[in-house]
Amino acid sequence: MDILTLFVVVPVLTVFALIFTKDLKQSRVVALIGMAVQLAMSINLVFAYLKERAVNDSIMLFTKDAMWFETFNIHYSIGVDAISVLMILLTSTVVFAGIFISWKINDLPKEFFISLIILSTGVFGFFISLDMFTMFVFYEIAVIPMYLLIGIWGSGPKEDSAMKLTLMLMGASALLSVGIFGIYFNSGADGGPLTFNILEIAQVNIPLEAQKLFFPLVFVGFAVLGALFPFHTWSPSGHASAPTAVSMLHAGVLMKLGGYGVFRIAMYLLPEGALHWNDFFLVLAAIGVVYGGMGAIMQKDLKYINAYASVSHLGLVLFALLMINKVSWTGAIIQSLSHGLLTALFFALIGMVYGRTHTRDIAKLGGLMKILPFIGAVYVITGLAYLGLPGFSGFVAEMNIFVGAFQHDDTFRRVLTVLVVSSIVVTAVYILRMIGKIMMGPLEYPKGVEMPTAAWYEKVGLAILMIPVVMIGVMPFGVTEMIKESIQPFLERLL
Amino acid sequence: MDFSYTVYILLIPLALFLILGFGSKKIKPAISGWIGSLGLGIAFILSYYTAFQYFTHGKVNDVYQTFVYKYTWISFTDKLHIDMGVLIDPISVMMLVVVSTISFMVHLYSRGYMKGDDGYTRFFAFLGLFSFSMFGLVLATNIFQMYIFWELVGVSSFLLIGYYYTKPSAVSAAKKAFIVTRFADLGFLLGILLLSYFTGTFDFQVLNDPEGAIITQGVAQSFMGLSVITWALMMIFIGGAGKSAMFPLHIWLPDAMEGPTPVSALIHAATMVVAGVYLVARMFPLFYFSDDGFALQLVAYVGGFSSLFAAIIALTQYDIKRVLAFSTMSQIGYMMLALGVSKYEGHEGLGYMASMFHLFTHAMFKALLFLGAGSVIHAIHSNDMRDMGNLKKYMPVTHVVFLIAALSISGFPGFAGFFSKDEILAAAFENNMLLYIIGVFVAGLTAFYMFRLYFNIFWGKETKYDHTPHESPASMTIPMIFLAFMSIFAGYIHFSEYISADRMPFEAHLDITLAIVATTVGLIGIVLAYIFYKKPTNLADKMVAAFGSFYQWTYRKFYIDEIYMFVTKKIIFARMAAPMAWFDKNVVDATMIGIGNSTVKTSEKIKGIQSGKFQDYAMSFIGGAVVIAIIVFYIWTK
Amino acid sequence: MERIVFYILALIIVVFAIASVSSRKILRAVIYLLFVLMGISGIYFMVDYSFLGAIQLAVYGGGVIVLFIFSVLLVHHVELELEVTPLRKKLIAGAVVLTGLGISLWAILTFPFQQAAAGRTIEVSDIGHKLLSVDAGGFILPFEVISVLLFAVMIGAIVIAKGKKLNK
Amino acid sequence: MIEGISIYEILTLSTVVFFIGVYGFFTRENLITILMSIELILNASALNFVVINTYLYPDFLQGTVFSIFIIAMAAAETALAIAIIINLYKLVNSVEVKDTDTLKY
Repeated sequence: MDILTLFVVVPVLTVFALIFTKDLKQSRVVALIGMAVQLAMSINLVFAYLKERAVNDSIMLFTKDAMWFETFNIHYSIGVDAISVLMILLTSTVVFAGIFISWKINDLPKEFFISLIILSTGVFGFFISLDMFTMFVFYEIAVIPMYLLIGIWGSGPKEDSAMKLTLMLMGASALLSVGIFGIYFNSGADGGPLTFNILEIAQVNIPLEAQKLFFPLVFVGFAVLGALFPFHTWSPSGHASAPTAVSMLHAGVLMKLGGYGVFRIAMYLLPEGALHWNDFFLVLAAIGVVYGGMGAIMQKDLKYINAYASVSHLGLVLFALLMINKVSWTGAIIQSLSHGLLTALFFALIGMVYGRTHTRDIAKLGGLMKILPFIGAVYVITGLAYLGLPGFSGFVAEMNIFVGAFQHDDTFRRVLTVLVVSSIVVTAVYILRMIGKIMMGPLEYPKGVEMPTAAWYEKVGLAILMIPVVMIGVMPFGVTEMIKESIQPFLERLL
Repeated sequence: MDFSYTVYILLIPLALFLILGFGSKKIKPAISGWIGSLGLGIAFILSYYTAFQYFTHGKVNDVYQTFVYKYTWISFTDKLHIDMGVLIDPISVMMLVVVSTISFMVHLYSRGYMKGDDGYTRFFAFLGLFSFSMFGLVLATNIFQMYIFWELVGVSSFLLIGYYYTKPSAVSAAKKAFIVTRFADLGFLLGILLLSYFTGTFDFQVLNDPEGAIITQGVAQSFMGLSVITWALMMIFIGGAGKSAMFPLHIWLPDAMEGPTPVSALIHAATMVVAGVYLVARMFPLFYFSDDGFALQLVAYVGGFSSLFAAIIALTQYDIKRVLAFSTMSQIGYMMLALGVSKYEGHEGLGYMASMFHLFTHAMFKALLFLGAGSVIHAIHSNDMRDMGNLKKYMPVTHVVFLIAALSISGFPGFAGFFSKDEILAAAFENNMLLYIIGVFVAGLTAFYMFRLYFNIFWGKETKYDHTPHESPASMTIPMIFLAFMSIFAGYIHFSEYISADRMPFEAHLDITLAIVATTVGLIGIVLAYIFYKKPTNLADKMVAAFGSFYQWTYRKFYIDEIYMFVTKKIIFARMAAPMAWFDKNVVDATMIGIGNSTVKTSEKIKGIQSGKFQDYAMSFIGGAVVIAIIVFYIWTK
Repeated sequence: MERIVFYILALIIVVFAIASVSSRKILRAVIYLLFVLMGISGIYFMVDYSFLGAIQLAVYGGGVIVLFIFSVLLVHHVELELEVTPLRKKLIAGAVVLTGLGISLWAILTFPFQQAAAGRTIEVSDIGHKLLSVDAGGFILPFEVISVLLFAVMIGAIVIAKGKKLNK
Repeated sequence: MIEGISIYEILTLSTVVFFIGVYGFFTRENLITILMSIELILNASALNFVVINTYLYPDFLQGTVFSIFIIAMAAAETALAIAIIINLYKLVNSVEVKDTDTLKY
């Protein structure tokens, strides 16, 4: 078994093992073991990647190819570059932390962990695929368990939110599949066979008209998942209703599939289309950044605040990707990682607060730092990291994006950049408003609830997420160098 | 010379922060106070050692050299990269001395002041974080590193202002401070982006090299008649103005007094708030040479206006910390003014030297004033000067040191403030008469409000106290005594030998004429305050009545806060954010839901077609067949 | 002469067909249907297919119609009036049917049929030979299939109709 | 062959009967009457077989034979259908289409 396929096999085996578990205790241990293996493999993959990269300078490493469906030339084709490696690491970190956060899930624990792990299987598969069709299949695997996870284990108007989320993502998938088939049927433009393989298609000159036609489809198809304005509305309600671990995984990882797909498929395979549509989507992304922030200011539900904040921060990812230069792309990738970790942290913390107080209304909470010192401290740190404090990953990401975006000469991009930079103030406003209300000020929480301080598993879960945030923030050089090397071939297509 | 050990000045407070922060539950308060003070003591000694080394051996050919130790932290492009490191030159060494002195004194003082507080260890951890960030800011080798530490300083300020986090006013003050400075930092960041794009570097040495390409050749692009660099500098100055509480970004500073008093002394009097001055001084050559110092003019006028504005407000405030806060703002305006009127070479760079000189002396006496005020507050648990009176009887040490500081800030001859203020006025006199007059007037006002404060606290009629006020413990008085010593003798340092715009020592003389003018004005202020407030009289009330609505305006700080509240609450929140939220809910989301609902409705409508009646099916079938037949025949016969 | 007879027959067929599908009294409808079937058998006789005409009369007139009548009598009161079909449905059905009729007639009337000369009269024996012929073009297999089918139907009809009475 | 009558007229007649049957099939609400409409349709088609056989291919017998089969089938079908109808009547006490909607959405 090669090093990458294991990333799909291990979760599947974990799921099989979970089927035979009896109660919460057993299932969480099994899930934990499975995901611990996964995390260990991810860390190992980083080192293996670095080692291999030193001697091998092809775009993708550890490639493997097996015919899957001959008629349409669909392959199980896998391989990774630095970006996928980092995304895989992010995913396994978040899933691993998510299991700690769901330590006490009492409702159908076995089924919960099974769905969660199936979802993560899809994500892992997505990140290792080099074949658009396989990628799409994994994408769907990742999206569908979400419906069950929200619909069954959620809170509030869960069925509604689950339906909205699933339908909007399915709608996006429909666009996406049209786009992918569009690329597929144009992949023979230079006389070769039709293919789904990304690397092969990149060698083909797809006709300009086809590029112009299919780019928006593929872009929007992926960007809906990345909460592009105005297709972001599934995210607030979906996150608000989802159980904690699912919010973490969804905002932390699943939404990253959007940016990743845009980067890997839309912009790489349809470069001229990307340039043609660049201005339009750039404006949408920039609006999304400010708009998400403004939306977050007015929210009263903690999860809604975070969801709108995600709209803002992921808008930044798309914005950076559309800025098309090395620095901003590096920023986009780091922002994906950083936002993944930070938003997972936030959702975990909100889940802890909610689990104790049974409310997420900021008007009903106040001064919790006094009785929940650990959670309060981590909350404040996370908030500060979220608003781009140096020393945490968010700063590195944002500065890369801003400096990169500013490298363009034209006024249009400059103005948009200024607009987007101004979001740092907006972010500060809503983050401080939230922290100031719920963690500081006079103590206030619903009567009659127990407020135990953080349990060990909660602390571990938070620590797992916090460590990489600080690592990227303090020592960004390793990560940025890794990413820069890998985006070079992708960037060259667009210049 | 090797100054690479200065990096430890940076790392010790960081280590303190980490140790105390992670161990805040486990380390006993008494120990954490000692750990903090000890650490800062080492940094203090190292800083003085550095200063000694640098100013004795740092010259080559009579020019102070710059020493840089750095490594690349993030590289954006080949040219643009953020370095982390330390830069040793006269002003950074001077700032090291200032920051380490004040920080060390505040650490010592806090051991007494914070005794018995819940978050004692947390407090020292935050102080460590602040000291680390401030040292980092001072030692920054490039503008981006400065920005990074600039942000960290802002955050430590946020954490320390909000130290009493259960107090709503403290929380909102902390938020206000952070958001206002963040807004200013937005300007700073945009300035950095602009500057770095056109010059291709972040590095201070490259940017500031007076013989370098950036200054001699400039940048081709211009916007509205000014070169892009000037625009960038003005944006950067917005950042500086935000941190240094210049008008109109000063609104956070008075509120920031909600923090514990040692914090106000450290952050909001001596160190962080002068970061803006330091920033302009750091980039002085660029400010001076681009567009003939247009940006620098702006600095001068903003500084002059702020100093006047704040001095007027300070006259009417009753909260002793707020008086000191406005005084700080006024004095920083002074420093800005001095920088703004300065020129570059030799004696013409007097303003630059004066500004740094004043920064130095001001740090000492203003910190002392705050610590003194803290001592008073500690004794009687109130900030309001109307609750105080005749405290000289109970707190002799505090009284004396406070008097020294007040004399110093008022420019009484022989005290430190006298010398530095005189240099500023001399520099202004040579270059800009208007600013000189403002400066002199502000000097008078300063003397007046300082002694108003002094007489109200230590003289006047005795108020009834709940319990007899007592002198603060030695842990608090010793740092004050040290600072009092500095407040007197710091003025005798020959600053011009060490710090000058072009790095070459020059001779600065006391201008007797100007000194007499300034002193006279200062004395008038003191005498007036003496008449008004020494004994309880109704003169002050008469003055208030005479000024009428102007007094009200002043007392309400010219309603700047209200304007800000109006803009944020009524315009940004109510007119922008709320409609956006509404739009999101009722337009964007409603569209998406509408698509879903209309699908459901359509299917409700058309599900009757699938009626389950075979007759209907047959009818559709035949109907369809007929239609197809028509089409086929139509095509066929065509 | 024959033309007139044909037109009369045609008129009977069409009129009673319409009456049969629109009458509100079910027994009458069955009787109208009988007239239609008899008219069609008349046409068989006119084209000299006497055997077929006879079968038509025997099977339809004698068998099927009787079956209908029995079933009607079993499940209805004789005087029961059928429910009125909604006018809308009638109109739609009428429109579909008329369009279909129009297009079919147009197709038939414009198609140039090659009318052959008058052939020989078909004897019953011919039909018998053909039905039981095992040569090429013989119909022995369908014939047997039909007979099996009829047998099966007979059994099936008995089984189903016998059934179990559920509503006591 | 009928003197003076062309194939067109007979085909017209059968077509008309066919569509009357179709109309009845569409509009009738009673199972028995629907069955009767089907009889009309079947008869019309049987007539077509015969007529085309006679007018166009008088030397062959296929049309006739098919007509016989159609009649046989029709009889069988009627018998079976009526059996079902009667059974249904026992079950739901009605032979109206509207009452037999258990499988409708």
